[in-house]
Amino acid sequence: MTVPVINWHMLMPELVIVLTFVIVMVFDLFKSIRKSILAWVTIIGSAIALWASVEMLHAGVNGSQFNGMLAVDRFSMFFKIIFLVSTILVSLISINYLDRGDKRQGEYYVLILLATLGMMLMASGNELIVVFLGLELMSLSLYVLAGYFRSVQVSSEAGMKYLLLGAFASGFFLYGIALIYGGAGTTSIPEIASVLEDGEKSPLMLAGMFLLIVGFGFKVALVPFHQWAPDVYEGAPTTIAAFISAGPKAAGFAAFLRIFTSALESLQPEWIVVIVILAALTMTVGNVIATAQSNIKRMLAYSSVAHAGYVLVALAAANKDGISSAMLYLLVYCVMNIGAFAAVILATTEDGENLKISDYAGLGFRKPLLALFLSIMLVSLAGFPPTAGFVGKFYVFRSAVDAGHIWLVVIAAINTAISAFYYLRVVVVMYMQEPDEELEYHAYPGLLVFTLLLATIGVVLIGVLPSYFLGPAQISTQFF
Amino acid sequence: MSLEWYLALSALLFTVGVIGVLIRRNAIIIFMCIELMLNAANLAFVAISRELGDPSGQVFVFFVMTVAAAEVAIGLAIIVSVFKHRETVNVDEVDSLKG
Amino acid sequence: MSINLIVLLLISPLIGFLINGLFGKWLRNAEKLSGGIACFAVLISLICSVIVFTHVKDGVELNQRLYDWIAFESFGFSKAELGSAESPTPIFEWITGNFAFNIGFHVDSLTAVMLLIITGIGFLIHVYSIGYMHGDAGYTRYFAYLNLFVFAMLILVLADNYLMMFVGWEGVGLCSYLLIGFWYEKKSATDAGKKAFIVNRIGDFGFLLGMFTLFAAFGTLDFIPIFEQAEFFERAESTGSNLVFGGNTQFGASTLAVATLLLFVGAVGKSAQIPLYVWLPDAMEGPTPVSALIHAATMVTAGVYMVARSSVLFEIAGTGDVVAWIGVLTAVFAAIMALAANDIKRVLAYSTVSQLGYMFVGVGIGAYASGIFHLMTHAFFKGLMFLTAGSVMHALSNELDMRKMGGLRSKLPITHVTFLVGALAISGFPLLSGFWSKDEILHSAWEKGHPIIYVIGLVTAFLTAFYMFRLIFGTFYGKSRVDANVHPHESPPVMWVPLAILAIPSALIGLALLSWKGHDSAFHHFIGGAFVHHGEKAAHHADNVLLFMAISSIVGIAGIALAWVKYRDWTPLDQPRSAIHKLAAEKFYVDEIYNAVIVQPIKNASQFVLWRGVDVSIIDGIVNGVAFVVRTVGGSLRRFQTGVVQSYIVSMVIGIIIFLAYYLFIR
Amino acid sequence: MNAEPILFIAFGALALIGAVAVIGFKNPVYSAIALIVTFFAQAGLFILLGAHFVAAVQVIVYAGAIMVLFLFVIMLLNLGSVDVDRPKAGIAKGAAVILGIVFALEGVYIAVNASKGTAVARVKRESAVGGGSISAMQLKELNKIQATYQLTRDEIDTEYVPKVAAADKTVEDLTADEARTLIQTLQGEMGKTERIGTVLFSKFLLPFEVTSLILLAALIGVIALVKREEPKEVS
Repeated sequence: MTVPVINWHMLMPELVIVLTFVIVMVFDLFKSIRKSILAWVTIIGSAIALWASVEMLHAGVNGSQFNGMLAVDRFSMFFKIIFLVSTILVSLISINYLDRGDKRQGEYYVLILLATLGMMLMASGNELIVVFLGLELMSLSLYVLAGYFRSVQVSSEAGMKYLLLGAFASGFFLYGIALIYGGAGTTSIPEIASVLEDGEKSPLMLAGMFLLIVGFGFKVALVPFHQWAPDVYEGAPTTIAAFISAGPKAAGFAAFLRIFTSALESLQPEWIVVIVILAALTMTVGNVIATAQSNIKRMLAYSSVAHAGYVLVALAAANKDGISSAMLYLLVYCVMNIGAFAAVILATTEDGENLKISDYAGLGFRKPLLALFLSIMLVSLAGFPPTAGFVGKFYVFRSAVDAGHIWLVVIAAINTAISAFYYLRVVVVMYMQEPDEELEYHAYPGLLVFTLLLATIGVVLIGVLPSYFLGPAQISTQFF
Repeated sequence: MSLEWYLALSALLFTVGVIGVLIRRNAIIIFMCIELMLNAANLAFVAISRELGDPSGQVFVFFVMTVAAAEVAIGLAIIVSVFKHRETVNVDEVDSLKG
Repeated sequence: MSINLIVLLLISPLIGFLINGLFGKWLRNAEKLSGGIACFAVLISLICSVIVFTHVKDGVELNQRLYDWIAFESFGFSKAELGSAESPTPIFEWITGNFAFNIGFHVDSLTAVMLLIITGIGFLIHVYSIGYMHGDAGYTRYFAYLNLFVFAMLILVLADNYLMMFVGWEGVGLCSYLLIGFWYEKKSATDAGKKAFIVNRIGDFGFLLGMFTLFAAFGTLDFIPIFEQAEFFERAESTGSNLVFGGNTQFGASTLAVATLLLFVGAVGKSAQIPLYVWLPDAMEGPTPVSALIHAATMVTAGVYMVARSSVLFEIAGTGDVVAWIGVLTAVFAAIMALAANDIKRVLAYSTVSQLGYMFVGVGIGAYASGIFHLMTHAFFKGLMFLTAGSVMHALSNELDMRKMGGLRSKLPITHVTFLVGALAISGFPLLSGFWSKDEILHSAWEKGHPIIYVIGLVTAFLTAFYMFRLIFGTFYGKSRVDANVHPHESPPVMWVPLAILAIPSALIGLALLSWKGHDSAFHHFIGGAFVHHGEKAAHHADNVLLFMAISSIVGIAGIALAWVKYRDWTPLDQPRSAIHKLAAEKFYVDEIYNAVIVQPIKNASQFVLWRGVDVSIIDGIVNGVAFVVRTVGGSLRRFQTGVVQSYIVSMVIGIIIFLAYYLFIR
Repeated sequence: MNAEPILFIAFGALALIGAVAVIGFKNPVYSAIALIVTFFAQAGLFILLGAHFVAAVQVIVYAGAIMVLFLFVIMLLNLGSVDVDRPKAGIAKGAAVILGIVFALEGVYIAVNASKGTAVARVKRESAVGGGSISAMQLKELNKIQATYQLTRDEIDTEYVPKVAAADKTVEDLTADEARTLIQTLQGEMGKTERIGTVLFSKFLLPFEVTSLILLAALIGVIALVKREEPKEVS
């Protein structure tokens, strides 16, 4: 065991992100530089990292770094693409969302970049402790970002709730790692896999495995570990709510997928039971409570809980098809959910954000473009063709049916029907109801429209050309 | 002393931490209890590490301490900013987000 | 012919739609720009269509899959894994179980003709609209919809499978409703849009069921594999063996009959045939260029196109007769109603329904080339007449009632001449386009052994000439009955130039059908390729050509003459004179009958039986009940979200304890 | 006589008592002090386990830095003097304790079964090999240790082999029993700062770097939360 030889090329995306936040920090020192420049530095840096990830995905990298601590493979590259896309989109919508006079924007963007770096480590981590550290890096940044509007009461509250619950959940996660360490004698994912091949099932191992589910379940908001999500989404700045719902969720699933389908593969009969139960619970509870919401951010929060359930359905399939459809679904979900939140930001008026669903009445005629964007995103979230949401669900359900989880798919289909009810309710309100009071809307901020346009193109493109996106995901699962 | 004893002690310490989180309302004390849980995990790491003759467990403890320190710094800052709004750190009074 | 050409052809109107749809707000101040973009987009498509046409003329066809939308084979399971033990080994190469919903293009001569009609007439109507819609508040919205319509229609005709065709089918329907209800502040417009929507749903449902049947039978929705399998079936039928195709259904002629009839239900809805024609006359609430483009030239002919495209299936199933009979009955029925209508756009609408009936006769009896040719000529002259009607409306401040017109000949000379060309063409005046196409259909009907259809068709032709010239005389001749406040004026060049351009093919395009002594006409020669798989068993009927032509000519001219006698100097009556007239004027009370027979009973039944009995207790209990229960459950589950961190921790801990206990003690 | 059981019970009891005291005291300051006691007791347990470096860090970081921060914030918010934390209602408390007991049972069950089919059990089996000369398994283990701590074979031969056998022997000449003692000796030293340092900067270089980022995130996060200038907010 020598000091590792580092192949810097293979760490390109991470290095670019590190460099970017250093530049942001340096720029932040100069008072003369406009704060929006920081956002653009973030976006450009993330775009370069995205380009590097895409190139590496194309080139088919497959190796590891730091004595096998970091897997540099297609699987991680696909997830890095998801994270970077969400980082770029969130930075874009943040420019208009953050007040021009806000002096703390440097910290805001640095924390977003650090969170992104944490996610990348989670996706690449080939060692439980690296996954844990990546998760903590991501979470710590997000706790602060959730409470970023410190002068707003609910924002601080969201930060505190997220922090207390998150720290509590990481306690369990850490204990789970300890138990697995004891059970397998190692924390390296490939080594665990080989140790487990001939090992009997010890209580230590099973308990450790379940505590990992708890830790990931908290991060991706599975019932019953989901209750932080609605409160945090509602209280946090809307941009951050969008961010939390996209990147970190995908990151949680990235590590979840890698550990459970690779390291704990031989324990599959043990974990699949719990995954199926959690998937059914998560979809149902998320969708049912979402129908009763009147605040659009809360509704999207519960819907995001439900969507985690759909991804879990793919995980329950526990085969390559399942993994690749989960990956595609997360990409789709990231784009459409950030789009939905961006539309919510676009509906801001002089009085602040209008978060009640009833505030959206009549928007179809008053702000047709906004209503159109929001409708596309909601229709995609509900999973109608030819949007991305449909193909995402289609492949997920397909893989679960192939794996024999017919009942789970039936529950998922019923849930999709329930979800259509509350997504379309917003559309109906926008196009078919008269507003109670006239709201003074701002002119459209160009960047928000641009972001929404990007998201719409993404949603339609994936919906129409899914194989271009599913293909890489399928190749990425080859190593499992 | 065999590993079982240490693990049992660690489990008990962890449980005390969980109970503390459940019954105390002062956010700062809840936070201390979470630290207690992390420490219990540390104890398990070191005990297992000795049993396996593998130094990784001890290194993990080092990392966990770093994380704990960072978490405490951020956590206390957030609790202070909540306190500024409400003049309280009682978690059952911080409940405006619900439903 | 490269696929890129097709993609460009297809995508160009979409881009136009996106520009106008997304940036309409900024374009609204630059009206010309918005209209120009839309026209330019269609112009590009038109140029591409012409290139495609020349390629097809040289015998190049294209059937290319652009890409698979949802491909099952890429998903890594094969038929062997899926199929159960008893599923027989498939006999066809197509049927490997690896099917895909794909996006692909099928371009042959039929497609090429449709492309030319859509983009050519579409382009002229776009140009015309610049003048017609000038100053309208929804100017950019209008052009966005129009471009979207062209895009959807192109998808419909370019599709190489039924699913993609259905996408286009629904797309044109959507645009149609949007444009019928374009002036949504007018209640009658939104009502008409709703009516079109509901009636078309019935047809679309049939189409969907037809697709399912085809899929069950053949295991694919792609045209070529389906047609080849069907032909294979036909050849093998004589051996009496039970064939099993990709869809693992025991396949028989009845399956195909059911499938084709269901598809035809879709065509009946879209192409406004009996009994689903009721939406089309009301659809005239939309802007007039829309009526010309969608409700005369293109969309309503989609049903005819679909039947022609599926000709192999209809032939094998032997369901063509149904198509022909529905067509001819619609033709005469609609013509009678056109006799009594006073609203010029309504007359044209009924005339469209009637002419669509002719086309169905053509494709029903197996004279595909004639049917499609009539589709083409009709697109030209009916599009022309709608546009001239728009021009009249434009001149008379949106007056549509011809009882308040008359004597407009001198005020609107260009409009008059172009309208006259169109009317002569549709009336079957010798050597004009309608004469050729209609005569060809009637002649084929006689030749193929449908004398009754021939006679009814002839009667319809007479009626057509009559009501058309009633329209001409009532509008342009006689004394002016125009309101004193209205000062008619000729339309601007941007409107009349397209009219003039359209008038030329309307008059002359029939010559393409000119054939002599057993030689195929140019058109037959060209389009025959599309039906070569099966179909048209050499439709050159050398016998008695001149006799049939003479009969047609006489009938048409007789109709014109009768109109001359009756309406040369027309003084409209307030009340219809005869019972039959009244019946026709009231549209045979079909709307009322539908209302009384279908709508009211359903209403009554729902009121008294369903609502009191079933609805409140059962349907409500299911539909609303489920929604109610879900919301109530959701509402009560919300209570667990107390907002207090510790309650969240409690539920987490309970969850952890239960699952841990499962792992530790139960397993 | 082996002092470990006695010390284990002493430190373990102290840690538990301290932990219970944390949740028992009403005054947050007392709770914090009780937590410090627990941390010290744990440091003692770490020493028992041979983790000297970790024990030192435990005292410095936890008892020193982290707890001071806690106390500082308690003082800052002036929570020490007033009893802001009224006890919860009896039922809630009882339910929490019952949940805790069930959870503790599960935890103890896991601990009791710690050697069932786990890596720990395997290590015990392997080290139980006795008699004969050094086994292949032991050689492999020695090689692994050598690599982990970046020792050379010479260093082992000259420094460690004499401690367990005749001075002129090399690793290959050892008997199985001697080899076992050698391995145990080497493993017993893993808590030394030098050994930990070696592992930290070779095998765990990446996580070590990541901890620096975590601390940076904490630093920036705290700055973002407490920075002076009060900006105008959007919502």
